Amino acid sequence: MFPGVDGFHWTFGHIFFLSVFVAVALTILVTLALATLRTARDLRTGKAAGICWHADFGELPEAERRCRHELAGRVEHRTCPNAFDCRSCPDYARFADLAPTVEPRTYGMNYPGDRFYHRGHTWVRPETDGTFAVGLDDMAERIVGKPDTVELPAAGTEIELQGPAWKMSKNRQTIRVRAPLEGTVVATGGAGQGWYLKLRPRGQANLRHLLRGAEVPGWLAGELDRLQLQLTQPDSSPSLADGGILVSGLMDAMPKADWDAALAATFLEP
Amino acid sequence: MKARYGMAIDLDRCTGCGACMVACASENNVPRLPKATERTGITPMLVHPVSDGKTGVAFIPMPCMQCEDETPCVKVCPQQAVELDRATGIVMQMPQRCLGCRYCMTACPYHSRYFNWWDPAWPAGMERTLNPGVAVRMRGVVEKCNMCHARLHAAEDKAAEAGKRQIEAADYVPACVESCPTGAIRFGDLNDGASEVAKASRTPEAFRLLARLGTEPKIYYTSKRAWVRALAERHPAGEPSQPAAPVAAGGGEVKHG
Amino acid sequence: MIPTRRDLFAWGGGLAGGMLFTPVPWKVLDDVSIWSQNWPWIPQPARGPVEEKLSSCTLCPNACGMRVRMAAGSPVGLSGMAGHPVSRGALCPLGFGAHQLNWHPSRLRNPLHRGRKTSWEEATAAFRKALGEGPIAIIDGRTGRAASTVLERFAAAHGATYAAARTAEEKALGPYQRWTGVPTSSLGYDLENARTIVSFGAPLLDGWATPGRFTRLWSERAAGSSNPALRLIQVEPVQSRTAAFAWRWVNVRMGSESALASALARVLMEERLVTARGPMPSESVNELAGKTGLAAETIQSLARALVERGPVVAISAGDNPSVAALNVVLGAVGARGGILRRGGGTKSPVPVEALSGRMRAVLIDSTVPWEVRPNVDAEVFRFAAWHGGTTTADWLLPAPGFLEALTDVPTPPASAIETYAVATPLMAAEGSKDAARFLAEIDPAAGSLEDAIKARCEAIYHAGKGGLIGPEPQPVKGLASADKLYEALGNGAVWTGEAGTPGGLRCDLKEWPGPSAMESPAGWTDGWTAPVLPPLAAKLYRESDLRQAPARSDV
Amino acid sequence: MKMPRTSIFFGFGVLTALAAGWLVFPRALYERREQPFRFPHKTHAEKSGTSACNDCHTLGKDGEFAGIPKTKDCATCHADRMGSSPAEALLVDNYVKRGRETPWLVYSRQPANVRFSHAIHTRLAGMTCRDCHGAEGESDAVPVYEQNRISGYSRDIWGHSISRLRRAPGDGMKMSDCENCHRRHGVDAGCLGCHE
Amino acid sequence: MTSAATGVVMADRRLQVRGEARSSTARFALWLAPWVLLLALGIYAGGLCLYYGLNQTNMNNRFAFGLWIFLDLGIIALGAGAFFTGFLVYILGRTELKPVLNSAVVLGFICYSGAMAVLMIDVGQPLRAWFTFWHPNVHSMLTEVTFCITCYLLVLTLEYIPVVLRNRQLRKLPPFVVFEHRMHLLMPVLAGIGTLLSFFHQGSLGGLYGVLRGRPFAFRQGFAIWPSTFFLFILSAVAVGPSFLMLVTAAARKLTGRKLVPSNVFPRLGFISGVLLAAYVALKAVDTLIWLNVTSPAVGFAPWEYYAYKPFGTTLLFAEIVVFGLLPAVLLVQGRWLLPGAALACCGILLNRFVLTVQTLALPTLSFDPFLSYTPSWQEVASFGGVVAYGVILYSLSYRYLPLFPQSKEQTHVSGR
Repeated sequence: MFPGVDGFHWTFGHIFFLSVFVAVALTILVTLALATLRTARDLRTGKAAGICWHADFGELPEAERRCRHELAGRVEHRTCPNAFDCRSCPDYARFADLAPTVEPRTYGMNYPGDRFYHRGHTWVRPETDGTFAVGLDDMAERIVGKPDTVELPAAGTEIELQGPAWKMSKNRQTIRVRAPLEGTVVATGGAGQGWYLKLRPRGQANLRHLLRGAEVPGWLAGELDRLQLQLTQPDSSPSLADGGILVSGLMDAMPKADWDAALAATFLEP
Repeated sequence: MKARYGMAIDLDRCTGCGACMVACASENNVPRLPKATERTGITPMLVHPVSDGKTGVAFIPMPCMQCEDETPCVKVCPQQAVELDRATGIVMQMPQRCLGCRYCMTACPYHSRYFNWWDPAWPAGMERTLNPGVAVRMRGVVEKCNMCHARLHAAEDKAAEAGKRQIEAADYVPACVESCPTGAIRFGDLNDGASEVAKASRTPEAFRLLARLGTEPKIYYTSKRAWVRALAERHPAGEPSQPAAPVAAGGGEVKHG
Repeated sequence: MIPTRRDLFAWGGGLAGGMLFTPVPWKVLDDVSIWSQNWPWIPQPARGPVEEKLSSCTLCPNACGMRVRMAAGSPVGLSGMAGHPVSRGALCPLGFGAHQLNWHPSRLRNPLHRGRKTSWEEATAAFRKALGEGPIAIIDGRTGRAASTVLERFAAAHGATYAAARTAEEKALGPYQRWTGVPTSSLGYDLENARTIVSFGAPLLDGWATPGRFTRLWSERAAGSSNPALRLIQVEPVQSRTAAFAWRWVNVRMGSESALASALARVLMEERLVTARGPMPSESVNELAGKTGLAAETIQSLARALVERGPVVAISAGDNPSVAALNVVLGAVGARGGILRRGGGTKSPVPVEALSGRMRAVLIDSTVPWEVRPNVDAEVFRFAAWHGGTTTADWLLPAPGFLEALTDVPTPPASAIETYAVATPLMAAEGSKDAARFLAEIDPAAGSLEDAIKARCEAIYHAGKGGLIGPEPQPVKGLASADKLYEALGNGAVWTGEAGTPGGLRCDLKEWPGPSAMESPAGWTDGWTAPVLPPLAAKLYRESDLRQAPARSDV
Repeated sequence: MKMPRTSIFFGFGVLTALAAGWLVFPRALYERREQPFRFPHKTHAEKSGTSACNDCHTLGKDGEFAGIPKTKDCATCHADRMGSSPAEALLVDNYVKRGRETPWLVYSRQPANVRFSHAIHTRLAGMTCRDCHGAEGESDAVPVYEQNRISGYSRDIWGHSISRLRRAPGDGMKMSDCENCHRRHGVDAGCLGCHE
Repeated sequence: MTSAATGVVMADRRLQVRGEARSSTARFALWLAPWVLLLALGIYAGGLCLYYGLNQTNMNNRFAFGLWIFLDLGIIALGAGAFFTGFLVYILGRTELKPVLNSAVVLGFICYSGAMAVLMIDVGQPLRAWFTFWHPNVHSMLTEVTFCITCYLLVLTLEYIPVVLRNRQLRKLPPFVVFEHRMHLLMPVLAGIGTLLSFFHQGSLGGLYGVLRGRPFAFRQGFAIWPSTFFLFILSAVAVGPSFLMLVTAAARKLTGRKLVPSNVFPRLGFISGVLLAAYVALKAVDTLIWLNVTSPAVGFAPWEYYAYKPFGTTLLFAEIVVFGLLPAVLLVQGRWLLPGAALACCGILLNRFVLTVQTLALPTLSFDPFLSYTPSWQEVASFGGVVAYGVILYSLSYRYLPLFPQSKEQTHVSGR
């Protein structure tokens, strides 16, 4: 087949055939090589977490992609076009000035106003030393209760927004917590301390993408709603009455429930 | 000097004794396959009995037709295991390169190609009778008549020893030709106008099978009987509505087309 | 430094990448492809020098001249010997594959006693015992050989009956022997000079007598012609191969060949188409025609066709006195193109059919066809190279196979010319012994094969007639000694005597013979019987429908 | 600049591959098989006073090449020991006296489907033995036979150089070698010319 | 329940697409069990053929191709949905078909890899199959088929890999997600290449028989270097690919009881399929007429004789063109009876491939040839069944563990509310 091998001689058929074949083979190889190289580059430049998040975001049902301004009742209906990263949202300013229409309420849970909330059920609290403390929010704590194990990143680890922050396990169920912002881990806490990580942000800290104020009740309402739906067996009566207060240690209380799906939907897993 | 080897088979002389088939199988190390049937055996030379449906009987020895033009098997082989030799006009099959796809067999209108459905095997000790000039084919490849070209090689060697480039015609005779007790199969160079085959091929009694397909087979048949000549085509030109009467007497089944 | 998993991956990546720049993948690919092309486990032909030897085929009595291609000391191909006076360069389909016969699965490898393995010693002891108790018979399949001399001599010395099985061709000549006293082995058909041949069921184109002899003649003088130089008229109830290609095929009722022969003779004499006078068939033409299923007119026109172009000869498939009588009427006995007396031949021994009753033992030579079973109640010592299927033999004794032993080949049956050849062993015969050697070991006075062949050579040499064909053709008179003749024959030469001449045979009918039980060989191999089919011929049977020849009778 | 750890391991992998592929592999691939005994072509040429190969490696009348002489040819001189070499002793005792053929391993043996005509190449094309077989005729001992463990071929078919680069004349007898020579000389044999 | 069984159930759950209801492990195992048995039997039969040689089949010198070649041609035609959907989505920008794209890719991969596996059993010397790449005869249609199918199987694998990487467990590893993302961005290139390759090999599969001068039943005169069957095969494969996709999706919908794709997808697929099928039927009719009246008589074969042997009568021709051609085309275009129409179209393509393979070989060529019949051996049928089982199993696994219908989650949610 190749010139110089076993009495090869050129004919029109060979030229045509070989050029087509070589072109096809090259294109396939180049495509594969490009994808591999770009993957390597993305991994090296830390774009991986973002890409993963975008992939995950793309698979969210539309109901889960509601804009924070809808949660706060500033607009009737809006789906987030920006993968929940309001820092780069061109329309953020347009809606931010509108007045929220949602009553502030926390459904009996503890959501202090000094913090910023991530849809992965973490909070972020600016510390005086310029770092940010990160912890699980009350709903997550009520669901998980006391985790069996906690696996925290070492100090100095770079973590990415929406990337994995730390891992916990409860009742043989692994829970991976998404990072609410990017930065370097400077200290690690734990369930006892009330916070899990202290991060030094990369560059100028910008928390615009995190929920706060009137957005929180709207978001919590949806989360509770969904949790109820998910934990309700199709053939059983509702076990979590509307308006009730989420019990603490729900995972222990309802060991038979589909926690795999519930936790994933509750965003605790990247 | 290019040769174009061909045969002229006189169907009026062939009595269907089968000597050509045995001689061919012996010459070409065709294995005896205990489980082979008439449709899975290897018969590079095969004699077909035919009848005109009345008392007329003929036997048609069919080796590979060595098609000269648009050679169906050569065109379709995906990996050049079949070649039309330019110096001799012999269509040769190279079993060692064949992958056994059998596309050439479907392409051949003469069914002159045979697949090795079984491993070649001989009763213990009988390998000693294998002809040293011909390599045994393995299972899973296609083979066919190649005009005993091991004999051509021997003739070339002999000529070369004498310092000649041209072989003596008498030194190269395929096994079937040599074995025919009635001399029905004649062999020679069709390019040599004086050769017996070339002369026979030009007679009005000469015909080739399925010549209208345009494959230019180099095996000519001759017969003085019109019904035998009509076997050449399924439908002789000019009488398209009349099916050729001859039918095969295959396996006792008689079918009228 | 402990390598991490990541390090191992990096190392593996480097290894894989680096391998591409070494010969490993490419050379291994090349070698594996060579391996896959050669399939090292398939049988390989032996390598070695190729040489060609001349010999004679000993499968059947027809003694076709044969070229044997030998490689690495084994025969690897057979072909006809061009210029052979009788077989004329042809071999039958079985002959082309005969060199494989010795490895046939049913080859006899050691003596068997009623199916149980035994030894030559036991067989010899048993035969000695039987010989002592008597009476015994020794049956030969091909008379006139050196081995026959040994068998006959042994029989004579020990009071045994020496009997012989005859081929269909010899049986067909039986009536002439009875009428003229000339043994069948001295009679032959002068086919080469006949211009009309009427065959009563003889499979002329199917290997009758010597396969190449008639087929060559037919293809040269008759094939494809509507007015052939040689007219072949085939009388047969089915359309055999011969009937299909005959000039005329006379489709008679089964078993009515004698009637047709008689009717033809009657027409010939009544219409004075022949000069012969003598006894006539008692029945009228019409009565006879009724038996054959043919119209009387057909028979009359056939009779005219017979004498239209002479010489004419009638050939029967077996012992058919009516056909022989027709030959007498046609004047074909002792005439050119008819039945001739030639040189050579031996006195016909007792035919095997004549044996009957109770005997102590029967020894059967390996040349006797399997289906010949003497009608005697005796302990049977059967020599054979191959199992012939079921057998009633008590002792099966392995004889040398094809081309494994020294043997001579006398004139084939029905030949018009006398020939003599010798087949020397081209292969080793392990553990086998032919009947002549077996008997010679019991009684050395019976003599050896070599001596008998040499004696025959001596006789030919002293007669000084004929000549040798083969590697170096020359007349017998040109040879220096009888030993030279022996040597030349051993190298594959064939001695050819003089052809029979007209006039040496005279036959007058006393009365018209009655109808005979026709012994008609109908098949390809029935003239003689192959012990087993050569593997390639067996393959042919299975893989082509050739042997199921068109057999139709539409007349 | 500090080399990244991964690159060091990668490079080490490449080096391992190169070493294994070029140094170990060619030795591992071939099985070395000794010939039955030492045969000095040189001595025979000197003693017999002729260096023509075809005095012993003859070409028959029918153009068939006889190849290696048979024991009976050796026996014309070596019916009994002529000298004191152990090789000759082996020949005489093991082969000549017992009438056996010497099981020589043939360096240039091709598979059964290959046909090579010595007659055409020497008589018509005027090639010399040396063109393909090299200077074997001047050697003092026949070399060790190396057999490919996968294909079963002699090493001489691929050629001694594993890369098939810069080979001596006659080194390598693959189909492409035949074809390249044929192309150089403008001889087209087709497949049929050399196969089966 | 034993702990091992619990482990299996847990592993099964963990691999499943999250947030979508899947049947229980036991039910799924029950569904797979017969197919696994069939696959095992198929592998055993294929192994017999590889070990003992093709004497295990009932093919013979006169019927050198058998059931398997029909299978190859059939499933490759049905698998055309993969390249054609990719072409429609990526090249023509018909994004409304995106919901079935993953499913189409998996189907294509199944069909092509299945065909390849059977081809490897079907050839006598599978170890030598790659020689085609080293010594290609560029005039042979089979060379083109070999090259294109190999390349296209590679392309399909590259298209399938991203779908596999979206498995829940695999996507936990960021490199896989990133690679999938990068491949996804390059997918139009692969779709383009796939289209080119498919075009050529669907065509060359048609040409495979069309060039057989010695088989006047299949022989067609060429357009440029290709016989007309080259183009008819492309057109028919393209026409029936969407139909098969629709059928399989409908079957999955029926079996899972879930609405997998938006409701506008089927009518769209049906319409495309129908229009192309109509065009194919028209061209096929023209081609048949030309062949009957010109091509075939020119080489000495009268048209009537092809249909003189039962069961290959003219009814077969009628069925191929009208019952399985025109009728489904009408059904698909007008939009009702979509599934029966699609089923008829698929049967039509299978019938066409059957006619071109089996009938072509069965018909005599020489004047003294008998008509031949052939019954596949159990080994052939079992291998055939093995390929079908392989397809069902791979599709089931893909459905269970991979997001074949990415939109289906949304469908569930919408319907759940």
